[in-house]
Amino acid sequence: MLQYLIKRLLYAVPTLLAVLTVVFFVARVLPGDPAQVMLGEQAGAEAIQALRVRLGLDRPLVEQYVDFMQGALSGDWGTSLVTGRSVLGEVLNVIPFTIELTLASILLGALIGVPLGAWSALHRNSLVDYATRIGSLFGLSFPAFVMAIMLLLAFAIQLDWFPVISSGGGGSVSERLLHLALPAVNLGIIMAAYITRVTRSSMLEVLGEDYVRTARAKGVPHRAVVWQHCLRNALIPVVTVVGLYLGILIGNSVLTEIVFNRPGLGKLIVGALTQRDYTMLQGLMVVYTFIIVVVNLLTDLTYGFIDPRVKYQ
Amino acid sequence: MTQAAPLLQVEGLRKFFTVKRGFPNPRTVTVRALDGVDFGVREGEAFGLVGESGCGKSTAGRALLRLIEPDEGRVRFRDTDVLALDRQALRALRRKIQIVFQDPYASLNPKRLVGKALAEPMRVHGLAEGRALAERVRALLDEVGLPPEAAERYPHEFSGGQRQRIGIARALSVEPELVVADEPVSALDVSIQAQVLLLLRGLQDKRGLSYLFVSHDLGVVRWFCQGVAVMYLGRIVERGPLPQMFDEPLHPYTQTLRAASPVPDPRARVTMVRIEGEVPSASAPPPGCHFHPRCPHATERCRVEYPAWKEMGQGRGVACHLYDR
Amino acid sequence: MSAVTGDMAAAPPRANRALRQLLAAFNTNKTSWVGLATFAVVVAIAILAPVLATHDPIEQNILEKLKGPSAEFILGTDGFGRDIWSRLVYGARLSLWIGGVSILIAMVVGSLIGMVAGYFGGRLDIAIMQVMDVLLSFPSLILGLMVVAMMGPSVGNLIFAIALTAIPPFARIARAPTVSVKERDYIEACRALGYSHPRIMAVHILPNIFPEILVMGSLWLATAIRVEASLSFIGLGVRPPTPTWGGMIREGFENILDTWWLSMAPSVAILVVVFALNMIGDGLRDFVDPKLKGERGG
Amino acid sequence: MAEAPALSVQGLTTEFRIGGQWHAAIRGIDFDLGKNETLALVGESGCGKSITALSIMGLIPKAAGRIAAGKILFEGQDLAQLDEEHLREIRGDRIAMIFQEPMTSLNPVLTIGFQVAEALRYHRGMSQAEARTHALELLEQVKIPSARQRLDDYPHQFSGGMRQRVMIAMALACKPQILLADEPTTALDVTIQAQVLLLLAELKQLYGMSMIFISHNLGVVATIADRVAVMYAGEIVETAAVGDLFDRPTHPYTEALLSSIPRVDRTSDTLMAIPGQVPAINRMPGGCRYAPRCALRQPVCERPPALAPVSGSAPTHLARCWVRAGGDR
Repeated sequence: MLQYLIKRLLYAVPTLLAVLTVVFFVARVLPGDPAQVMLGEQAGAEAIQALRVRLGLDRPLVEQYVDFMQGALSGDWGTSLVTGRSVLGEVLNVIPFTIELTLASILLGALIGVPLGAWSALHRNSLVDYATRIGSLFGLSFPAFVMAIMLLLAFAIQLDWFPVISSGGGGSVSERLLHLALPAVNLGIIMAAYITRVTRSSMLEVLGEDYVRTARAKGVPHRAVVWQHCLRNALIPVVTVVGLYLGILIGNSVLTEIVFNRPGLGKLIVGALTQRDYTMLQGLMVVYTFIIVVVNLLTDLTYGFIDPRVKYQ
Repeated sequence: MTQAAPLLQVEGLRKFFTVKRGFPNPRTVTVRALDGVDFGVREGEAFGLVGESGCGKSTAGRALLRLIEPDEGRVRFRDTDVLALDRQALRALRRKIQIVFQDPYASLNPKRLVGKALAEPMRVHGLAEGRALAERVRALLDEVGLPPEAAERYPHEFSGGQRQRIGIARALSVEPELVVADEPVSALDVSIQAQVLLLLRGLQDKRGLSYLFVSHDLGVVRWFCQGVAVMYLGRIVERGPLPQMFDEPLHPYTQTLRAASPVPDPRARVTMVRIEGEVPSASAPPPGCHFHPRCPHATERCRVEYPAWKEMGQGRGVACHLYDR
Repeated sequence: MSAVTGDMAAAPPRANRALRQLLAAFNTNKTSWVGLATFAVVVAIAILAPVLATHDPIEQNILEKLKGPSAEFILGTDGFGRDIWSRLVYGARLSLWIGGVSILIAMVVGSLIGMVAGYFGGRLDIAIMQVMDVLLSFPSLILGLMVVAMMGPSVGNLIFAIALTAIPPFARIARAPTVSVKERDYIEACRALGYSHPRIMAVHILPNIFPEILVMGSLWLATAIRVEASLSFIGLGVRPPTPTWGGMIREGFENILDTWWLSMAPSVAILVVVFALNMIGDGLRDFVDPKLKGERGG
Repeated sequence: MAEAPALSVQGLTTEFRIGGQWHAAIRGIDFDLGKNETLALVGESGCGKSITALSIMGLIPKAAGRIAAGKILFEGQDLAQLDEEHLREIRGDRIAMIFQEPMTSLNPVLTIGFQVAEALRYHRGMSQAEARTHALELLEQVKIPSARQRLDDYPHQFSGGMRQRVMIAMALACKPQILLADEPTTALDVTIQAQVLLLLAELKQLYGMSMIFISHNLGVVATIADRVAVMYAGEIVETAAVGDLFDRPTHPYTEALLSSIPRVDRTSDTLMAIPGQVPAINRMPGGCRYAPRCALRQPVCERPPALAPVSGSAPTHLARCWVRAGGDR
């Protein structure tokens, strides 16, 4: 297991470099001039040129690339064009909120989705199965901000159970949880919808496998067949899907943070976009890159934990 | 021997597959699928290639068609050096050598009407057009024992045996001289297997076809083929005419295969033999003679030295130290 | 249970052509009919927007602002006195146009990339799929945000951004079956019969992987519409005053304590369209995915 | 038979639902399995041999299939009438089964040791440690090399032949009276097949089990069976002691089957093919099911024949044929 862990860690390095490279090139090679976009259409040529120099956009591409990679990897992401504060500092300020939100929603999604999906598969074609399938399909049809607005209207504004502006909460744990609740439920429901569907279909597939028949032929009780023989196998594709949907989750967390006015990377990025804070944007891209690499690493490690075949490849 | 020059002559055919495994320190694993294989198919002959899974017999069939590019060796088809052909010439050659596959469910495009699947090769090679083409499709179907309506149906509407007939018809559409038959009856039930074997035998007589017949079933090979080579871990260990080779096998591996092949006769069960070990991986064949760990006659020499090929007369040959003079 | 299917496989149905197969696909899952019907209505509304709209969707009329539903304003008016119903139907046009075009581009480009990578394999395959995986792991909304931020918000740029985020999944979905179809004997038979690579890909591989691509298309069209709405909601979509569903929701949300109901009509609209597309895709997927076949017997 | 049979199947009919209608996959299956006897069920794919075994085990998928008639008598109980809980207590304890595909029949995420020990824990109430010790003995008994080290390995680390040995160890864990072996060697190479057949024969002797051996391969059947039942289109068409059956195949199907096998031990120019194919489950002929493919077909074959004694052979030799065995009730 340790060897596998080290192997995966080493494997993450080239991935990180690759993603950073893609980020850089998407940012620089795309048609359109960031300086132009930042200053707006009426800006004069001199002003644009000045900004280009300030951002280093006038230098050769290779030089910019080397600079970008060095900065990205050393944590020197420059200072915000708007606030003048260090980008890294700003990021570190809000990142706990984003991590807290993401983890809470994955947890919620898994806690609802896995049992519901498995149960639905075991009672295939029953009324409940049908309801679960339609319900989960409906759940994942929600754009995150639409559901967020509805939750906000219902539970914060009408019923007044939760704060309308979830600043993230103060010191106490209960306060923090109160602020976390609605945003986490919002993302958790969507996550649960995805997980329910994958769990259901992979469970159905597993239930038809030869080894399940073997287990029954051995006289293993139904409950043990489901829990020991099926669920672990069924979770393998679930991990893949959770890994893939983390991308969607991260996107959705941006929308959620906006609607609930909650501090986090999403609010930071939208702020940077509206104020055209170029260095902040670039720093945030690097942050997202790191997050993605870490998430992929965690997904791989989870595989190693669930599926014995992975370690030996 | 003073018989006609072989239709197909294969010499020293070699194909190693390399696979890289492991991340920080990738190991290169070399699978020796074909490790210097020699055999020939005479005009009008059915030549068998037998062995257990992973012995390289299917790779051999594909390598001589260059569906898999071999690393080394020579393949002569009549006067053509197959491995030296350029793309264009290879396309022309593939009209002469065709292949029939094992799995009748995987060998036909599920989205293509049978008639279209049969017409396509003739159209691509410019053999027929329009009405003549339709007529030839009909004739092909008839030749393999299917009604003309079959052309208007999809593969999934046919049983395994019928699909195998369609696969044979497709191979015949370009009028080949040699057909590589890769386990053509292994996936079929016995009664259907006999139907297809009889069809292939009939085509051999009628069209003067030659076959390279790849199979794991010694009984089928004995019935269908006139000559056979036995493969073990990428090499031929024994070669000769049938039925002599199965009646008096020389190589201990051929003897083992022969003894392990079940015979539908309860009186034969006394020969239920004890066979040592499993087939080793082709990526790490044992040193010396590959068969020595399972061989009842293995000596010290077998453990270090791969036995040279020895001609034993009457067209037979074997690679085994037991027959050193 | 292989023994069972072996017994049943013996009954061959009569010949069925592509249309019949598609009908059969819809019939295996009744919800896909509901989805298809709903989506058709939305498309019709979008096409007929100039006829259905009762007012100019852009012209402001402060005197009539924030009116409730009435005979004149079916869904009421917004903060600038514009008719919500008219803005909604024109918004449908934009949503479907941006989503449809971008997914069409992604479908063609992505499938081509995936098919070529899968068919030829080797280093080319590894290189292409590495790039696709990197793009795929990047959150599509963030990627979209970034592209639009760099290039500026316009219909063309939005289409480009959304297509870019959708290419990797199509490449992936096209590659996987290509690789497995390629291994099948009939492709080897094609090579043995001397067919050219483009012919094999176009005639023998594409028809076999197309259903999966089509299913993916319907699901990703749903995603594209959602992403477009999200970008508009954030303020990076097509600039106001052009009506977009995301933008309309934003207008309601900005004054959520007073005019929250402005968000409702466009929210429901998005939900209906996305849900309908997901229903179509879901039903078709069950049909296409052979692993789940037979699941709905009787 | 003087001694009571280990298992008695009487009139077993199992149906499957196709397009909303129930069709019999096997119909009126009758046989007794003697103590220490190996009975081979042989036939081509779709003849119902596996369905018969799954019916005995109570493993017919409930959504699509059901036992419609007949009795499966075992130790004075009718297995066809037992509920799932009681069946479960018998399965893997007194009746065990091994399957065709060793590659897919073992759970990939559980260790070999766990899977072999499992039956012991549920049926014998052994602790983890006890069951593990027993599992080790079992693995040694099926001759898995260095079994102790391999106890914690996963199925993918074993070859096909070794996995089938593991399957056998699992099935034998509780010393069952009856072993159902469904094509246990079909997926294996011939040399490995010979090893597994030998192992099964030895273990059967050692444990004093009865065995139902399902195969399509008459060569394998000749090697291992004491008695043979030939199945065609869901029915037993001929049954006899192994010697009688191969000496004097009576049903035209058995006869044709035997002469359609190319033999490795002798040269014969004739190879007989059976024309046509097995009828689909929902299009069975009303009379003799083999009649449409049969060279000896007579008008009487329009009516269904019964299993009847073959004159001039042992009294246990029965065939379902109007022409060859009278076939009247």
